Amino acid sequence: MENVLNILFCLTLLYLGTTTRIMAYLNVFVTQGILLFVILILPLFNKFSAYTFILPVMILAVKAVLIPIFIKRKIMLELEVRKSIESDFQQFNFLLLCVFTMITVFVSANMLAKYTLIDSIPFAAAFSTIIIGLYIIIFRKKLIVHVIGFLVMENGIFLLGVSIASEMPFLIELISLLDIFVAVFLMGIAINKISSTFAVDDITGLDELKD
Amino acid sequence: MIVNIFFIGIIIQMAFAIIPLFIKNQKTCSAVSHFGAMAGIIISFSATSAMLLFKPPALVDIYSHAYWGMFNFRFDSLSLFFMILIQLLSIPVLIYSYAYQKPYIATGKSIKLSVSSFILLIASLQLLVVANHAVLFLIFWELMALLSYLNMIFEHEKPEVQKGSFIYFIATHAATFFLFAFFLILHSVTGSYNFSDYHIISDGSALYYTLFVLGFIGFAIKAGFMPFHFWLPRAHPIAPTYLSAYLSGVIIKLGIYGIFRVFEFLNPTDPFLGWAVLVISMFSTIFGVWYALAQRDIKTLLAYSSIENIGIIGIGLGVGLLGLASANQSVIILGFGGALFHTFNHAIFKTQLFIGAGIIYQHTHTRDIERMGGIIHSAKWLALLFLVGSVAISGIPPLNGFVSEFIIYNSFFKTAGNFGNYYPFFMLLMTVGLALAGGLAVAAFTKVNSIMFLGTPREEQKKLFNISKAEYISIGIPALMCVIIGIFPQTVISFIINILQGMPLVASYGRDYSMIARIFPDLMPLTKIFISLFLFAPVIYMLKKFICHGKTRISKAWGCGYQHLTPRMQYTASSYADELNAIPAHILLIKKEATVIEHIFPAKAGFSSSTGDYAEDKIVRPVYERIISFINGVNFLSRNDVRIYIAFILGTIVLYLALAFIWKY
Amino acid sequence: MLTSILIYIFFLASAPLFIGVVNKLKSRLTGRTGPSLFQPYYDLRRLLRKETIYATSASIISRIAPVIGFVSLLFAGMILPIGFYKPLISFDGDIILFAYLFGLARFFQILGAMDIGSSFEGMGAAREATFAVFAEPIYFFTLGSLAFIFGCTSMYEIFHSISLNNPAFLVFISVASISVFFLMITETSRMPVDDPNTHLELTMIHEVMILDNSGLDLFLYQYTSYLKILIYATFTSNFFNPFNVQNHYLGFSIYIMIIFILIVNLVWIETMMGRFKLKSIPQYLLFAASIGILNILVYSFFNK
Amino acid sequence: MNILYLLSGLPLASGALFFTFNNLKVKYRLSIFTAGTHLIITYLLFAGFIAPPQNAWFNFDSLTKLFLMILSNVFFWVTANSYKYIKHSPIEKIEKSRQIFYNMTNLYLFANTLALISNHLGLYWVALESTTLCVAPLIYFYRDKESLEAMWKYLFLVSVGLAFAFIGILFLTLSAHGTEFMDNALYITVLVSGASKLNLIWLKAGFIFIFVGLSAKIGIAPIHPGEVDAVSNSPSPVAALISASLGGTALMGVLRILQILSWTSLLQFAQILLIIGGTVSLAVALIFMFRVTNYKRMIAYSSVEHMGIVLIGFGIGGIALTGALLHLIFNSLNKTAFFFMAGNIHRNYKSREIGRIYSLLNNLRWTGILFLISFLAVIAMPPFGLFFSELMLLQGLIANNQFVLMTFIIILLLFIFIGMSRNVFRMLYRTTDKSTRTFNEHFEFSHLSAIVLLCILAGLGIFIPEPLAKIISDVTRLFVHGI
Repeated sequence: MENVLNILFCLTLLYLGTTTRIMAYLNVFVTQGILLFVILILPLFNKFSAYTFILPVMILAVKAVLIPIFIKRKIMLELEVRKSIESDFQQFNFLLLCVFTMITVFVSANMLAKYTLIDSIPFAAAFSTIIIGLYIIIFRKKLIVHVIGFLVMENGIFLLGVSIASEMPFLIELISLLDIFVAVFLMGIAINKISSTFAVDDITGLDELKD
Repeated sequence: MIVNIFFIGIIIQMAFAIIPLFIKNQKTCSAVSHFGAMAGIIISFSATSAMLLFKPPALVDIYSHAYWGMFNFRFDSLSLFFMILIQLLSIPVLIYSYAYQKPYIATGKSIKLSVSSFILLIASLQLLVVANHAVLFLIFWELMALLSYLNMIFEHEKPEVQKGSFIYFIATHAATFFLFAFFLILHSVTGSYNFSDYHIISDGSALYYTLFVLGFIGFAIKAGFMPFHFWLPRAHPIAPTYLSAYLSGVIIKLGIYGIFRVFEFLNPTDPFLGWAVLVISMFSTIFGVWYALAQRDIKTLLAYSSIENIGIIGIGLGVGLLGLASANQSVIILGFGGALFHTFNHAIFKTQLFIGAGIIYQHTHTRDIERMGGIIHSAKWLALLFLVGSVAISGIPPLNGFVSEFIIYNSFFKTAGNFGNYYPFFMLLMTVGLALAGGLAVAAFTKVNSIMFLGTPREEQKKLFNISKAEYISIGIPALMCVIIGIFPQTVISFIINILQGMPLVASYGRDYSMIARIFPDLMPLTKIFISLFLFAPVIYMLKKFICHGKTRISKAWGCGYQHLTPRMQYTASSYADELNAIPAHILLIKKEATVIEHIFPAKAGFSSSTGDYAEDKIVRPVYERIISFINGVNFLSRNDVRIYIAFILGTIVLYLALAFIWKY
Repeated sequence: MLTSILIYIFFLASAPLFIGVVNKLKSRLTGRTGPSLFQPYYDLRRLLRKETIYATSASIISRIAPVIGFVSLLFAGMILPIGFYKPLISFDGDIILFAYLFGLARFFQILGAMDIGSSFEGMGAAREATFAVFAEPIYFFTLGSLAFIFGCTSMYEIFHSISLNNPAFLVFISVASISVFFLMITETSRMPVDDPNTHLELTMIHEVMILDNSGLDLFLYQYTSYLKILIYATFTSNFFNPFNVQNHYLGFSIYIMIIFILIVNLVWIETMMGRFKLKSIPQYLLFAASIGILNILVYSFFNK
Repeated sequence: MNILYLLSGLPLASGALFFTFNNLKVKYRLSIFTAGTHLIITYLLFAGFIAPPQNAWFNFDSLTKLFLMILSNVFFWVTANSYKYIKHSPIEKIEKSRQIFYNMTNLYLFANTLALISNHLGLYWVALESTTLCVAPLIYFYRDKESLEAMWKYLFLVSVGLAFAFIGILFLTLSAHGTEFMDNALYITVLVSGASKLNLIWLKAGFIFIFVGLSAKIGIAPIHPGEVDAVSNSPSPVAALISASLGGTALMGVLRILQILSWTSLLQFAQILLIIGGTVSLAVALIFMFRVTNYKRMIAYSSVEHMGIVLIGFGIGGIALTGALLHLIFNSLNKTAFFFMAGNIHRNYKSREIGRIYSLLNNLRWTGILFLISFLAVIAMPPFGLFFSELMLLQGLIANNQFVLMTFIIILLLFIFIGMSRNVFRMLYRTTDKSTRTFNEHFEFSHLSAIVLLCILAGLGIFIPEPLAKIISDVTRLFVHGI
């Protein structure tokens, strides 16, 4: 069951590879949030307790509700960003790159699974999520897209944490979640400031600091 | 007990370096600090000389550092020698620096930094030569560089000052890195930081020669051996003159001190090393003085002549090494003794010459000797005192310069006589080389004296010469020393024999005073001859005065029929030196620009010539610029895009993972 | 000792005579009667009577320079063995002192010349300094090589350890004496290096340096130059000097003889040869020096 | 436990309290009080006068004490000097950021202390991330283009880096799989004690991820730019905080992992990575020393260089490790003084361009001389401490027969020195014809504190006091043993 969800996760990634619209990115992000929620919920069915519910709920709240709304309202609407992600890299090649990366990750995950005790599919899914999040940051120009890429990456990390059955006390997880939230919040404010001071919403404005 | 007195003296000096900073009035501040420091130096000097007489407790522990072990000082004879040198010369230099600061105070320039750092410099030098702990030594070594740099930027508004002090700073820092390597390797070999534990016996291993090269180069940069001298002619002209006097008189001598230490640690017994040192030194001697001859900036000229004299000292060192190589006592003693003696003498007359140059600079506001002339008419005694120094530095009797060169010549003869086979031939070449250098030195210093002092002023002087008492004292003391040592060298010789007795290099070959004394040539005849010279010449002079009394007349100089001789028509320094400089012109990098006079009614014509420095212009600078241009060529990092940085994270991780993958544990 | 002093006084007294003889012979060779042998003495006496004129730009230097030059040469002369007699000054390393006393004289003569500030003296002084730079190596190549070979650094001992048991010496000493002869010509600024009685200031070396001196100063300068040439002649003569002659009188007469031979050589050269170009003089000196190198090489290989 | 409350609670409380009112002066006084208390307690802990509390979540071993001391000292001096800098900042009309300044610094102190004393890697990570969040508004203090860009880059880069560090932590837990302590595998003490049982593959991976991820915050090449931008565009107190204390805090994470690795056979591998990172940082610092046109960036690159030296020291081990620890302390002292002086220059000349600064030594006597002296300290001139620590580093290199590496490092150091001194001397001496502005500077508190810091620096170099020596030997004992 979990594996199915993980595969779904990977599919969302491939969708990220194909689409060129920010709204789509946002939606994908929401989907991923929900997926995470489900993945976290699943093992709790047999041993149910309200205490352990907090974290999944929080994730759902933050990743699927708060942040998307924040981004939509605060950024998309306030400064009407053009709807397309500006890439300086052929979409097709990007997709190829993603696929290639996923393949490598899966293969190497299998190899690792031989030596160490990890279940490869969640691991691979999580890791490819992380890397593709990085790709989004590296190959896109819009700042808001960078933020989404960062969030995708964070999703990947959460997935990783789940997949390797982390013993991370959930208190820590909560605070880290908050941390990320605040970080994203700050980033959003920064983007606002940038687009108001530089009159652009992509990376081109930020080349003052150089030696 | 004596040691305590010494340290009290040092503390007094430091106190007078720091305390006057809180005096508001600069005049009193400078006076207090200078004379207080002088008092401190006199105290420590008396302590030092007392130690020289009754051999003191060798080691003085300060405190035990958590990581470097016991910091301690050792008063062995070599350090006492250089200590005496430092203290003896600090007195006139301090007097002069007091006189030097006066006009600047009048202009309201703040002099506190340079005064206090200069006095601290003197104090730290005295501690440097007794430091027995490698780290302590390095500390004071760097302090020396640092404090002299702080003095050098006294007139930091001038671009050439910025340039020269920069080169000095770089060179001295590079030298320090050599010494880092040297001492750390020594430590890893011997497992100790104390100089007294360093007794490497020469094995043919590469490490041994590495050590020798590291130590020698590290100290040779400071001493100014060619081709490591490039900082010297840049730093001296721009430093305030009291500092250039101190640099040339004392600080570069500490390079010699270091080289002595290197020999002491490594006990080199390979004649090849001796020959190498001899070749480098001879090279420095001849080309140092030849460069000096080519200069027209008085302080640069003196700087190059320092290189020459360092070369002469190095020749003595090389001969001593040859002696060590074949365990021949007399050669060792003559070589090292000659080196020490010339170190002493050069310190004296170079200080004097620099002070003289400084006095002239302050009155004429130029260092270019082509613009001077006829100074003897306005400042007779200054000219004569400067003349004494020039005669001494040219190694001409009856002054001290001659005596030390005399001993070095003797060391050649002794070497040739004791070793036979191919030695006489090479020693003859050495002798001839030294004679050549002597001739060139005569040419250079006749040039300096005649162009600066004699004839008539080439440009009207801006202000009259009114030389203060302090200035006369500061230049007079060394002049007097030159004459006295020249006539009675035995005093210094016995002092040096005392030093040699204590040096481990020599001591292993017998520490008997009279035996060592017998090795030195008998200098009594020289004393007699010089005394009679000094008596006889005035008699003749008086006789002449008496005979031509009333039969003298003043008249115009013979212009070969031309009636209107102007000062500009006088012979220039460049043309004086031209015939000699033409010989190694491509090494001196002499450039001449002239506009040829053509028609009957010629246009305005002009001529200009300049000299470079081979080591700097052809070796150091190109390499430096090559490296800098390489550094500036690397620009794959200077992309200012956050995405690139993130790509860097990914790339680094992948790289490390690959490394981890191939890593076998 | 006393004899040495007397000899030295005689030596000093006869210094002008040397030039007198040279000039006489020279004029004879060119078919003139020429001045009397004692003409130099008359010149000196004339100079004594003349008044001394100083240039306006002259300072104390040009007043003391002639004295110092004279005194230093006086002492330099004392080092020389004359004939077979022990010189007044003789100690280990006096050959170095000898060379450097000349240096002292030169130093002050140059200063005295530059003191006037006229460019003629300047030229002369510059040339003097230039040639002196090459003169000293020649001296050390010749006498120094001898010193290295015999292992003694006192002129008297050196010249008295010369013996003909080793035929290498013949080659050696004759060659050495040749380069010393060159040295003499240069140092005393005779033809072909310098022409003492030319009348163009631009081409002179020694004469132009004393252009502005007169009276007593000129007297001292002239006498110093006479002394100088005689000292060099004696120095050269010493190379051939005793050949193991143990008798003073014989030695002394040999000395006179050699001096006379030298004079003849000098005269012959001065009449036969033209003056060198100033530019070419350094090469000429280097040649003389290289003879010295050749010398020591020959010897050291001969010893092997 | 009360120490904990004082150490972490007081800054948190004051930081929170400051949001309630808007009186800068009062905030300043209160912050000084907080910082002072923090300093005193830290010192008492450091000198061993009071025993640290025992708690599974917190760890008061010698390493923590050392870093806590550094942090607390820097913070105290920064706070004490901050008022003048933010009151008379070169850019006006930034009342808002003035108001939040002390809130943020106190929260920063809280987060940083937490990060240092935490015994749980997750807690450490959280605290570190929150230091980033506290610092970000401080970087944006001047509210102009540059600071905005700097803040963005710092925030983004460091967040990504920390994300990687998080992955590394996860790998550590993974490496503890199958061991009896797998349920509480994130407690450093647990990991250290059970290090030999860990899975080496994941341990290695974990170290790589944590090292690279934290490099962004330490300022290790090639991921240094975020830190450099942040340091160079923030007001001097903040710059001092970031480059003198925050880098160390991030470094401590790496050291913790190194401590774990030192029980395994991976130590050598880790050390090689450290040496590579350090040397690359030196090279990068060298390249940029010749290129910078902005003196604050220059100082930032110099801290990149010094962090590189520290890493090399840890990589070499032995005496070099001691040298590295000392270097860390000395560097923090030195950089604080240096940034104060830079701040004075910025305030007087209203420019951060090296080209715009002329005849500093004449115009601002005190600042100029102290700037010169702290520069001399930075390039490791005696009697200042860095000289000794670099000497220790070189000695360690020679002790390990790393002659080639030593030569390379010496050349790099020499040319860094050349490049840096070129810029500094230009600022100090160069005179311009159009220097019409008149400066009149009096002796300020910042000069006094710079003098004090430099005196401590020199004193510590020449004479190492007993507690410090003890702590440092304890720290070195944490790392040397291994297999």
